[in-house]
Amino acid sequence: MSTREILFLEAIREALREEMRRDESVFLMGEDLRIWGSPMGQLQGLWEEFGDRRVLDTPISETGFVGAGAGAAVLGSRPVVELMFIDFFGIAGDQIYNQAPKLRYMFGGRMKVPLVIRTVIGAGNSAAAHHSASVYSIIAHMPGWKCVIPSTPYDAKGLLKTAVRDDDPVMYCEHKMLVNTKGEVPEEEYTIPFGEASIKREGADVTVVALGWMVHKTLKAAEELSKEGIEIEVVDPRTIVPLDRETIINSVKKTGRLVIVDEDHERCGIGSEISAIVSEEAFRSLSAPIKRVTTPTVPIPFSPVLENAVIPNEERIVKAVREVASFA
Amino acid sequence: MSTREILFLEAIREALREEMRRDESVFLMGEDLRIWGSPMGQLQGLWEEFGDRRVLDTPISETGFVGAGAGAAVLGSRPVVELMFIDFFGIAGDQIYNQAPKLRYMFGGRMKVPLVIRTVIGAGNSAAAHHSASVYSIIAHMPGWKCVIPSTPYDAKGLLKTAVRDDDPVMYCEHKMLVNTKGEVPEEEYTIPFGEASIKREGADVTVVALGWMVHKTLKAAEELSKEGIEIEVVDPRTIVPLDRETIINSVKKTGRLVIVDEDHERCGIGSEISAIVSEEAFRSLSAPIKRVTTPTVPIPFSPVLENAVIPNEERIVKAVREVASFA
Amino acid sequence: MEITKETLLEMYRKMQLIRYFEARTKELFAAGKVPGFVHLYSGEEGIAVGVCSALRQNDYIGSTHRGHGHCIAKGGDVKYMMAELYGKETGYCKGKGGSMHIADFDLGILGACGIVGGSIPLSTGAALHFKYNGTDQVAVTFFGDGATNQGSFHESINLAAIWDLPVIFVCENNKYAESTSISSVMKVEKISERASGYGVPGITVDGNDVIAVYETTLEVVERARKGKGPTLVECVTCRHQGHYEGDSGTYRTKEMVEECKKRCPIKRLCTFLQEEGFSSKKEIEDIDKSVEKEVEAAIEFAEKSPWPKPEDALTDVFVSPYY
Amino acid sequence: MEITKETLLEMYRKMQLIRYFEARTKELFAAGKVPGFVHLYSGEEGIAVGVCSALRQNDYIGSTHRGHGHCIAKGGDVKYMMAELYGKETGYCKGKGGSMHIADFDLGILGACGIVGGSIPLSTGAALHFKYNGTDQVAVTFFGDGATNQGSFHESINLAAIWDLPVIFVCENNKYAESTSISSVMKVEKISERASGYGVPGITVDGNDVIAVYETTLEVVERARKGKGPTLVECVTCRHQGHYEGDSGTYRTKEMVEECKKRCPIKRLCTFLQEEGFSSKKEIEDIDKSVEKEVEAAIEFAEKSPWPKPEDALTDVFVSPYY
Ligand SMILES: Cc1ncc(C[n+]2csc(CCOP(=O)(O)OP(=O)(O)O)c2C)c(N)n1
Ligand SMILES: Cc1ncc(C[n+]2csc(CCOP(=O)(O)OP(=O)(O)O)c2C)c(N)n1
Ligand SMILES: [Mg+2]
Ligand SMILES: [Mg+2]
Repeated sequence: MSTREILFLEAIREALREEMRRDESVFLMGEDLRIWGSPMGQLQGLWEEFGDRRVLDTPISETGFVGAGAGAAVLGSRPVVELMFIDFFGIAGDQIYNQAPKLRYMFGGRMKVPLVIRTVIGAGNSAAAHHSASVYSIIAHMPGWKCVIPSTPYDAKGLLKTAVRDDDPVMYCEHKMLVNTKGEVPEEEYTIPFGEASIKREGADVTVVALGWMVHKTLKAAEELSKEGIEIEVVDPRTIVPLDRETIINSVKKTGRLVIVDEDHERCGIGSEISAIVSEEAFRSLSAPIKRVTTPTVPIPFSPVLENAVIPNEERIVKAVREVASFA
Repeated sequence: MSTREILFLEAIREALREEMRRDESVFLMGEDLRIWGSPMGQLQGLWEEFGDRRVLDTPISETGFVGAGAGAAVLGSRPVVELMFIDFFGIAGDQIYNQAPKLRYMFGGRMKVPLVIRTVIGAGNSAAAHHSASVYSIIAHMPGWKCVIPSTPYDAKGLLKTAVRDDDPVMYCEHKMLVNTKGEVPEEEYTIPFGEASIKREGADVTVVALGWMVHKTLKAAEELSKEGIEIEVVDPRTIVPLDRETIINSVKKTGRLVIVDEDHERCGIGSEISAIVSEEAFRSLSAPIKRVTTPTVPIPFSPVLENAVIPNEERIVKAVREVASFA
Repeated sequence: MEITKETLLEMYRKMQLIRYFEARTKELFAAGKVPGFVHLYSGEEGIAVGVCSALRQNDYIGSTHRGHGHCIAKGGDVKYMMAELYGKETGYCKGKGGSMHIADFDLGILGACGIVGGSIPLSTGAALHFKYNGTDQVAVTFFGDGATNQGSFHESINLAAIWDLPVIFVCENNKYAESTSISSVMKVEKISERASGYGVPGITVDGNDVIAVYETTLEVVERARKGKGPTLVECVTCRHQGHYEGDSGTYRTKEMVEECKKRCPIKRLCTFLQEEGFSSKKEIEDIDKSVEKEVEAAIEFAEKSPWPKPEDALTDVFVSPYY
Repeated sequence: MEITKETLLEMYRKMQLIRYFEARTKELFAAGKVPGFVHLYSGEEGIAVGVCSALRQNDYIGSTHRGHGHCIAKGGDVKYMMAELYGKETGYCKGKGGSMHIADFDLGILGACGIVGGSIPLSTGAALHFKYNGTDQVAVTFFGDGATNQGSFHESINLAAIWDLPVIFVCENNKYAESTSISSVMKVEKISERASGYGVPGITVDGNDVIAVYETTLEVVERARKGKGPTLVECVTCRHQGHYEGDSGTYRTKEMVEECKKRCPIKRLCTFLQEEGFSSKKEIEDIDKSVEKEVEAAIEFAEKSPWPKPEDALTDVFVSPYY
């Protein structure tokens, strides 16, 4: 396979372009998609190629257009709807909680809802309390959503193509600090199945499960830890629903120790869930307490100093791993 | 203290009546509060006593009136707003997620938001996928909410009075299967502080943390288990934010075993959170895996047969406790 | 527009089918056979039947918590409906939905909805799908007077307006939302006045006059099929009983309910049919009997149907297996 | 209504203060001193200043993502504002809020808001509080043209209407929501037309004419204080730069932006002041200088202020301690 380096946002754009060329029923809908190509430029060029019919600019009516996306999906369209930031989920809250993901179940499996919502997550640029959240754990708590959190351009492209082809509602989360990072992506077409974790680094001492931006912070921490003689295994679940329990548990069986690094708030977060699963299913393998390195359950503050204080960083990761590694 | 038996819903009504008499700034707002006294009759008689000014009937505009409640609270009122079912949180999603609970923080502590939302939770009467949820874990995941889940008329009254006096946003959850149950309540005034669990039964073998309706199911299971020689300690946290970690951990230190019984969905639920906390903080004390008995992450089905299959029941509680108790 | 005898009799039959279905449902609820929340459509039949008679089978409707009437009017089979109300495996939704969640895709029934205003965006999306694919299908979204105070109504009708979507917004104005009188929650006289804020035509029609509803719908549907966009149609009506089973209904006087029953859309059509010589008393009685039979057979079907299997509670969350 | 020289000059001063504050903020953002998202108010000063000049100090305003102008117009101190934009401890919100979240309770500034339409219900609630307590205070909620397509607008104005709440809905119609032209997202000509759907008066005024805005506001505020309920006031305006710092603004031609700048509310008042003999060039230049000085002092204050302490990130979640 020939590869080249492209930006994360180019990977997203490529995935959508390929899927839109392949399948007429795929269309894009959201705010400022045409001229802006969405605020961070992920979609630039798609309007030019696919025109007004397949790239819809909406009013600021998230309930209206998320619901319309679900309705169109039920009829057989494959809308990819942009929710500008995951912080806005509440604006379309009922469509996101009670409608899109429950329709199939409530109606006894009589319909499917192949809706993708693309949204931006994450802190890191002082966007403050209304534009910095990573509350995908709320989505994961709602029955009926699949949820994707890619950490590299390669994963971003392969998983987005899978999302578009999936017959269930998918929440696809793009981290704002990753959108302009680069990575290798094959020239050839590929998809990545949901529910398969990716081991971003192998190691025998401590398993660290990390998501999105946190994968990169963890990989940096790994270098530092390696110098101290601690080799961590970095497991990136890539999708939190479905979650690849097996890979996580197998890694913990090997290392006996687990740290979870997650940017979402700690309380009732996916970090808690992974901890609970592992302590249920791999209790005998654990030789130390499971540690979570997460964002405390506070609104994301604006000032860089404060934002830095709440979002997990290398220092906190290193500290947690050390504690777990030295627990006896 | 002289006590008498009253209904859970009478306890709620008494709490509100006392607080409204005590403090002019307390008022009620929601759908169908006046003539119906809210759908299950919790508020009957209050309109008659306090009149139109202090009991407001709203249009079906949850975003509007929840937000208005928050706005009035910021100015110094103490609104007690009814969200008819917690399933409706998404209709007012942005006000519930981004506004009411974040205002104080975003504005650097310059304001307080003494808002109470009363809502109904729980399955048990075939109300189906839009009227049966217990998604308080989503509320707990949102920074800024306190969250109360009373299981008895005594707790309901004392905690509601505390909620009304509290200076922070409080989500107060009334379980539909408990609203018409009876219990002892003192004649005299009392309040119950947030963050203090109540031990509903003492036992040395297994700690069972249970919430709301599940407390009662667990107490029934306890009788059966007791016959088998397993004595469980039933810990009812009563508030999930703040959570009384200490009581839970102390109990686990004593028993070495933990089962969590929660009606909310399993994935990223408060059950996961309690599990994660205990495995972080009481790892050495655990002599068995922590088990969760929860509702799977599916919409609540209508048919009694199916509803029964997903909501935790005595049988599942007994089974989980047995497994944990016999783990060696 | 000429309305045929056949159409008129079919409208009568459907209205009676709804009325009788609801009457029996009321009894079955009281008898503990039908669990959950039940909102009856009795008294409002003129709307569902008038509207749906103007639609094609491949047009779609979105419905509400008070959805039995919509479902029957669009051709829903009372057998599968009743089985669903019982929570049986043979129900439209295999017992997963119940009264507030019934759909039949093959008949263009997008589904009822327990959330007030919750299905309006979904129906609007169906219309978007039609426009996207260049078909001439239309979608109808039914909702109550109370629902027009929801943001979802506002956002959806505006979306439909700017994109000229083929969707008809049918407001069933029965003057109450639960115990709440419309006059206490909005200041406009007519809900159709809200249309102008979106640049959409608004029409008010007597919802108890099934022929008027039918003719109005034909017109606005025609307009929508031609790509000329949505219309807000307010149908004024009233309900014959409480908001849901269990509601004592004290917010309306007995006189109000009686006056309401006098305006019954079924009686009205029945009189019209006979006075205008469309049909004989006998023909009408035959329909009434056939309708009773159909509902009784549906009840028997529901009674005899098996319960779902507990393990089915975990299917249908996803198309792919449950996680 | 007679408008005094003092009022006029104060309006001029506030508009200039906003303009200069924004000009410097633009530079400081480009220089990396001000992080986050920054939406400038330049060009729209006539609205905030016209409206707030008609208010008392104990009246309240709710604001938007484009909130600097509202804050200054209501009397906000540019020192604490600039420190907040820097993320310093001395800022209005101790650095927790930033550009999109500034409030000053003592001055009746309920706070900016990063969510389009998000603060409309909150301001409506402030008005509810005033009515509940029988005061004659009023609340003003500012929002953009784009925000009127949010459900929160619809629900709030209806609530205010039925309860006759003392709240003024001020729509700042700058014809764009980010890159989206208003004509593509609503079919009505004037946003004020939406008022009739709620039984509320709707007025359209030239937002670049600060005197017209002021006089209109005086009237509708008077109405609100008397318990006669809300008004929707649409102020037509335009912005001098992109949606936010970083927006290339390609959706508007150069000519459009130039034409917009010609309609500058500050120039307009300045000309009026001199032509009508209210003030001399000198007086005006003095104001300009004082304004520059004030902003430069604010920048110095911000520069010299300390950063917040990392551990403060966990305070202010609750009144009671953090859990
Ligand atoms: C968002 C939401 N709020 C409240 C309810 C509770 N509720 C169920 S039906 C109803 C009244 C609906 O009134 P209307 O829209 O006029 O329909 P009608 O019942 O009169 O047919 C209410 C408030 C709900 N189901 N959903
Ligand atoms: C609910 C919501 N949707 C989208 C956004 C992103 N956004 C920020 S400002 C804006 C445009 C707002 O337009 P308008 O209301 O006209 O105000 P203006 O910026 O023109 O002053 C958008 C879409 C947001 N902040 N909140
Ligand atoms: Mg109604
Ligand atoms: Mg605008």
